[in-house]
Amino acid sequence: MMDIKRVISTIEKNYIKNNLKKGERIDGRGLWEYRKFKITTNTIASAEGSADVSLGDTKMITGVKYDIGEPFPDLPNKGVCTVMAELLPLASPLFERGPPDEESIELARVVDRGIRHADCIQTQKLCIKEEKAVYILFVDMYVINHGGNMIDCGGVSALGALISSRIPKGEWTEDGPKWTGEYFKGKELINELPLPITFGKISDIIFLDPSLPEELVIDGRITISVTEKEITSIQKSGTATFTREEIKILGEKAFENAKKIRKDLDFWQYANNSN
Amino acid sequence: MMDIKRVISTIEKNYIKNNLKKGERIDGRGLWEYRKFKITTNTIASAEGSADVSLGDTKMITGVKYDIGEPFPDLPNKGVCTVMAELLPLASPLFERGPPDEESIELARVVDRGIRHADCIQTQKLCIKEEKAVYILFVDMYVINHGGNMIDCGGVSALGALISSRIPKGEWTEDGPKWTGEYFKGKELINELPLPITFGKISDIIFLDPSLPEELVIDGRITISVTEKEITSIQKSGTATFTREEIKILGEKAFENAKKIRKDLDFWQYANNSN
Amino acid sequence: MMDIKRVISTIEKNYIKNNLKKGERIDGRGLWEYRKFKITTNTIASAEGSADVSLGDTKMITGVKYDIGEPFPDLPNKGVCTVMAELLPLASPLFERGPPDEESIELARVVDRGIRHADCIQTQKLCIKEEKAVYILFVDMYVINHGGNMIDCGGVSALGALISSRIPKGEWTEDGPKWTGEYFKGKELINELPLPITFGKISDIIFLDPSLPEELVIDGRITISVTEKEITSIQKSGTATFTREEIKILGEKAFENAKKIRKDLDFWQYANNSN
Amino acid sequence: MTLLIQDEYPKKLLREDGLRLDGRGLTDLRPIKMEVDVIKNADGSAYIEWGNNKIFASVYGPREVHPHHLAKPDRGILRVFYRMATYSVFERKRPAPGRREKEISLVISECLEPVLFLELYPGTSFEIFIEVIDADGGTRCASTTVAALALADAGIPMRSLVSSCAVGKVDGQLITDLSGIEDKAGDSDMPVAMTWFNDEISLLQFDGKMNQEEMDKSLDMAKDALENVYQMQLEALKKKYIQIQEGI
Amino acid sequence: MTLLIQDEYPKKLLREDGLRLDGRGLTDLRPIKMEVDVIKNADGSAYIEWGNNKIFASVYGPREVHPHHLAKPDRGILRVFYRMATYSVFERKRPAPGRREKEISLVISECLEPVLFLELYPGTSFEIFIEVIDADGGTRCASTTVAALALADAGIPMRSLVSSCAVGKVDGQLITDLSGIEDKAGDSDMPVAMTWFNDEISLLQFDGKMNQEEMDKSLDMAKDALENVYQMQLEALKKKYIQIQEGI
Amino acid sequence: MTLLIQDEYPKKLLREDGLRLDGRGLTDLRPIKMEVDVIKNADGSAYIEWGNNKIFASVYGPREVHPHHLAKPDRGILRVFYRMATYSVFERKRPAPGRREKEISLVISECLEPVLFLELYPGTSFEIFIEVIDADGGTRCASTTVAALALADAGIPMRSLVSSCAVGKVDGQLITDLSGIEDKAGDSDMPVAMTWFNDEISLLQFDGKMNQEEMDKSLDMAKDALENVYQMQLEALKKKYIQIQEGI
Repeated sequence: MMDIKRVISTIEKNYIKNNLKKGERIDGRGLWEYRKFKITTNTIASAEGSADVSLGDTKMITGVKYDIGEPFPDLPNKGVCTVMAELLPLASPLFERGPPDEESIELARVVDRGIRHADCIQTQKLCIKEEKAVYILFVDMYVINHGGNMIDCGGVSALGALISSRIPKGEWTEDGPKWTGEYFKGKELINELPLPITFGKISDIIFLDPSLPEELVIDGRITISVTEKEITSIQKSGTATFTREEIKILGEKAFENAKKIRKDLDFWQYANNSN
Repeated sequence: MMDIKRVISTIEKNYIKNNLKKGERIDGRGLWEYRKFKITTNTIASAEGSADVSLGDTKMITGVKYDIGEPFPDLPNKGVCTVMAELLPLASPLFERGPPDEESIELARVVDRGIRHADCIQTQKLCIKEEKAVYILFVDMYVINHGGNMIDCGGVSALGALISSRIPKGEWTEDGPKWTGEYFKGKELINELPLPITFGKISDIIFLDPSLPEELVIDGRITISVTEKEITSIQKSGTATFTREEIKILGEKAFENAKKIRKDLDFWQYANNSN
Repeated sequence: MMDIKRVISTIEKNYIKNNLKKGERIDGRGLWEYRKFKITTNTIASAEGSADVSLGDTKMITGVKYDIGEPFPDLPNKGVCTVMAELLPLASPLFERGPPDEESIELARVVDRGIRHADCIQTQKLCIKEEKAVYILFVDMYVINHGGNMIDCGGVSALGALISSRIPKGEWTEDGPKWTGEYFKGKELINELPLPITFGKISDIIFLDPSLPEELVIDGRITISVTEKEITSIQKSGTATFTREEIKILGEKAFENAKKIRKDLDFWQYANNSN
Repeated sequence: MTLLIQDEYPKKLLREDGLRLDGRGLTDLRPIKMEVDVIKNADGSAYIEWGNNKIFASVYGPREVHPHHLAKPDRGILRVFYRMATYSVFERKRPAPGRREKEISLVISECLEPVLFLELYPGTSFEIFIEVIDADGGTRCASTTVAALALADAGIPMRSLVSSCAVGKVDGQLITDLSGIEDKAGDSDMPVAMTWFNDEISLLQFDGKMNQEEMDKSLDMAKDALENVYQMQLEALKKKYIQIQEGI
Repeated sequence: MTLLIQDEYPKKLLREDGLRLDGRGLTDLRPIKMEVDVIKNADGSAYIEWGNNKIFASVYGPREVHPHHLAKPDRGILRVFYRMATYSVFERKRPAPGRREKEISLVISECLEPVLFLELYPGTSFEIFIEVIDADGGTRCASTTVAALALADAGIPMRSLVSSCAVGKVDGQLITDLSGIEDKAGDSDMPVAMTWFNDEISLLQFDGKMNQEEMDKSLDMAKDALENVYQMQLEALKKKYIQIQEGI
Repeated sequence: MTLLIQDEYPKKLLREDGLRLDGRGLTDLRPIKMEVDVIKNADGSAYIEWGNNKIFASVYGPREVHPHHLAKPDRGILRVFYRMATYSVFERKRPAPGRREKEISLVISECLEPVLFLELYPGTSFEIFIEVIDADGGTRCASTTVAALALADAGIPMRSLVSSCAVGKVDGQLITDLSGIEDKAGDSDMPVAMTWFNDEISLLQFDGKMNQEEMDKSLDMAKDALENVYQMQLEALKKKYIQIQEGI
């Protein structure tokens, strides 16, 4: 969130800032208005599950792959799910080549934490043999176009890819894990649908779902991941500070918006029913 | 092939270019004339096989080492041969320290592909126990002086090092692989002798075996690796383009030159017959 | 020892140099005078052993951790001890972030070699099961403030951390190594107490225990590690050269000072006697 | 540990009826779909589906060279970054770019450079980013093809388009446009690209075994396939300009 | 191979008498000791012991930015490097900084920046180096707290101090200042920091599960704890200035 | 997995007749061959065979420093890059330079620098590249010796040559010029180098166990060996100039 601020002109920035401070957004949205999601699943033949998700101009393609490995010693009967993000230089002149930078690490981590702490995935189902063999699920997010609020888009794309996935079922034999011929379906693995909801802040104005130009001028943002009833993670970033009252209100707004998105997208329709 | 073009002066470059375009080479060779190879094998006591090869001013020392490892799952009874090249900064002011650059990767890959696709090595002999233990042969090429056309020099040095090698023979026991007390000899492992033959192109002039000054001015080059009867790999590099007719003619030239080199060098004389 | 020379002003450097050449040191010490050590052990709860050691303004905190691994094939019944050093950028404006530089590698290596070649550690006691499982001890030194002569400070801190350590005792079972419920104590593992003694040289003046300002102006230094009766390692660094006579005298000086330090610090008092 | 299901290849790649496993004749191309202007932030972009391959390409430039020392005082530079998504292949690829990706990047760059007028852009760079999100054989050819489209979409002056396709040999027969299985289990693979302004070959690689006669025939088959690919590229560009004219 | 002894966690984190395993009440802080001016070479430094956590922080700056291209013409930059010693945790940490360390560095940096007047230092940088030499839960809060002290010790103008502490939930109960065991085996962890010049929250992270009501209550508990931490920071600074005045 | 044949060392390194395993007396050097001007592209170069060690060295400079920030305004810099070929040792070495290679590079650099007049070459660098293609104990001494020759071959002004040789202890006896086996299985190893312009020691490392008396004796033995090495270096240089004069 630092160097990229240079990309749009100072005049443009001031225009966006001044309007925001008056409560007006350059794309005409109200402060508490969310952009539309578009989602298609199972677009990648090589992946076990996948989702192609757009939120306004932001476009992300997420795939699920798996491997079999040893469990962590302290969780001998639980599989593992890891989330990775790549901000492809394809997607924006702001993204540079090279190893993952702070922004992509943050994207992956916030989505990961939302999922992990919501008990989103029934990791005990991802065990083939206690202490010996568990599944490692890789949820890898690739940003194809950056139009702002990658985190919320990432959260939806991760869920879409997981729900649409289909993973070979293994059983333990003397020679190690073997395929039973059947598959797990994503919907059998998913407990809860945690959704990250992100707010931007500039001076004392707070607003929902920042677009890219807005992200370039804000002081900071806060993401609150929620399931139907509980907050499962919070991440504040940038140099904005918040009052306790603001945090409380944003919690309520997060529940409200997540409920609406959950209803609009109707995630379970993307379950992969093929055998 | 980019930055190194700066090393010789513009005047010198233009001189080489203009002469080439007239069909004249600065070292007096004809367009289709190859430099002489010199080869000595088994010069490195620590290596299982080795060859010290010169082609004009280009000098390369290649060694063969081995390790025992697990086979690839899809080739459970086949050993592996990998080729690596280092363009030592010792060898030229054009070479820089650091991880392998594009040119050394290309050198290794072209030599490797020529070998791999010619079934040069009988990889099934390099299996100690199916699915458990196979040989990994390392063919490592070090450029000691760079005088142009490293690829062809590398191809000859890899063959020389392999043919002169002597590898401890292993058998499978309950405790893993053990030495039988005997050795494989390189000649028992080699099927075919693929040789890379490289051509340079500048404007519409094509010529054989470019020297270093020529490499610094050409538009591109093409390497055609051939066994006695078959083409086993082609690699075009640089921005030169070729007509289909040119490619066909160069194929014939490659067979013709490889035949001559094979006869001149008489590779099998380098077989290591010591026990 | 190169770029850091720029940090103090030329005037200051010349002052230190000229005084040294007259046999006078800026901190008032005589040429053969050593600074005081301060040592506290077992300060780190998470470490198996630890020592917080100061030598003048130099402060280092060293911890011992362990892991279980396979032994080296040529030493099937011996554990391994590795020494690492980090010159934290916290500790001096001269230290930079990033992978270990020459100076930290040298610090670790010289301390390591002093220990290794003195048979300081009874590595055969660090074997759980021949060929299968041995201890790997990690002695990790962190420089908290750099006041010169890190090597001697490191030598003392490594011994302090090792002597104060307490390592779970393992036994071999069918399922691999298991804890017996008991501990090794550092003092049972230590044979000898090798101490590195470092001298600086500028022009033809040699002196003991260089401080940081002195290190910034000297031509080179030499470290001689000694046990009670034997020299166990020597490391000359920098561009100073020494006569054979000087080396002989410095050997004697090293024995003399190490004896004094050994007596002053009385290392065995730091043995960890808790169960 | 290994994956539960192995990535196995059939013994035979031609069916009894002489057709290929996916029903194609020996010289048939797989279904190909191309579209330009698909990534809003890019100066030019394109997307291709070629059989099961799915690939995005975007172009940025001419712009300042970063890092500076790569800039050339007398001409612009072209840099291509070909990458594969971790999930684009059977066994998850490691995220960091491997040697193969760097090598293919270089090959594509050298193949496209002849059609650009880099001498008109001293001190600047053009970057082409290619992301393979689903891979099934022939990604370097499909990538070259879609990258050329993205360059055209960016409005960068070009001597001509570049088209690319592989030919090869399976079960002793020469075929056009190898699928993933044919590439891995077959005998030979030869990616070819042509620069149409001079009708010459600007990408040529080969691995396998062919005699001189087979090589000659392969080059002829490649020429035929490339002409088809070229027409599809022109169509994709035309569609965009029609849309612009129609004000959609 | 694994270590001989496993790092195991108890099933229950609250005792029958309602107190925590280490005897603390639900809202009690662990023992905390702070000291400033502990690293002679640094422009400012501080040391904290917070329960079993032991952490050094040192500050260098304003100084030239290295590498240069990170410098900003219109303001100074703040960079925080949070690191853990290999021996600071149960299982030896690898020496190279991991993603977690980079992430915490960023979080601390963003949390401290609001109190600095970076606009007064164009083209320069402040670096804060934090070294955790012993860790037992809550290192990011303790690090933020000690880093703020080191900044003050360096005499760098600040709008206010920053204080930090975690709140969380174990066995269904909200608690203050989680220990290592409570952090790993508990349900929720929420580090909070406040910038006292505006009484606002400048660090807020949360992982676990809380409903809205618990969240509100947690924020109130955090406020109480932070006020205590703040007083201790002021004490540590006072002690140094008394020592200076007394000429010690 | 391990190699089939283990790299094993004998129990005793001295034979019943008091000679060493390779038949040498205690203070004998191994056979040594040196040659200068062996790498055409280099400004200066040399090759040494010392027992089974085979080592090339080449020198480039004075030339522009790359990267620039290493340049010193008041003097030239010397950089040495000592590397071992993967196949130069019993068990294949990894291709990337390891810590040991960096450490030896530094040691050789510090040992050669005293004979150069770097103050005459402000802002430039000299690079010495050393490649060990076959190793059998004592590579750092042989490398120092051959690097000094390459510097002389490059015509770079020097205060004197530098010669290097190891002494050590096996089976309780002091010996000169340890072979690979003697180095690995012996008790002590001490590489020494001398700068002849001042007759002083410019490289000195020691690992093992020696009492003060043994150390003194070792230094005397080193001096004798170094004088022999020095004569051979002079011979190698002389041979080249004779060839030049004879117009060969």
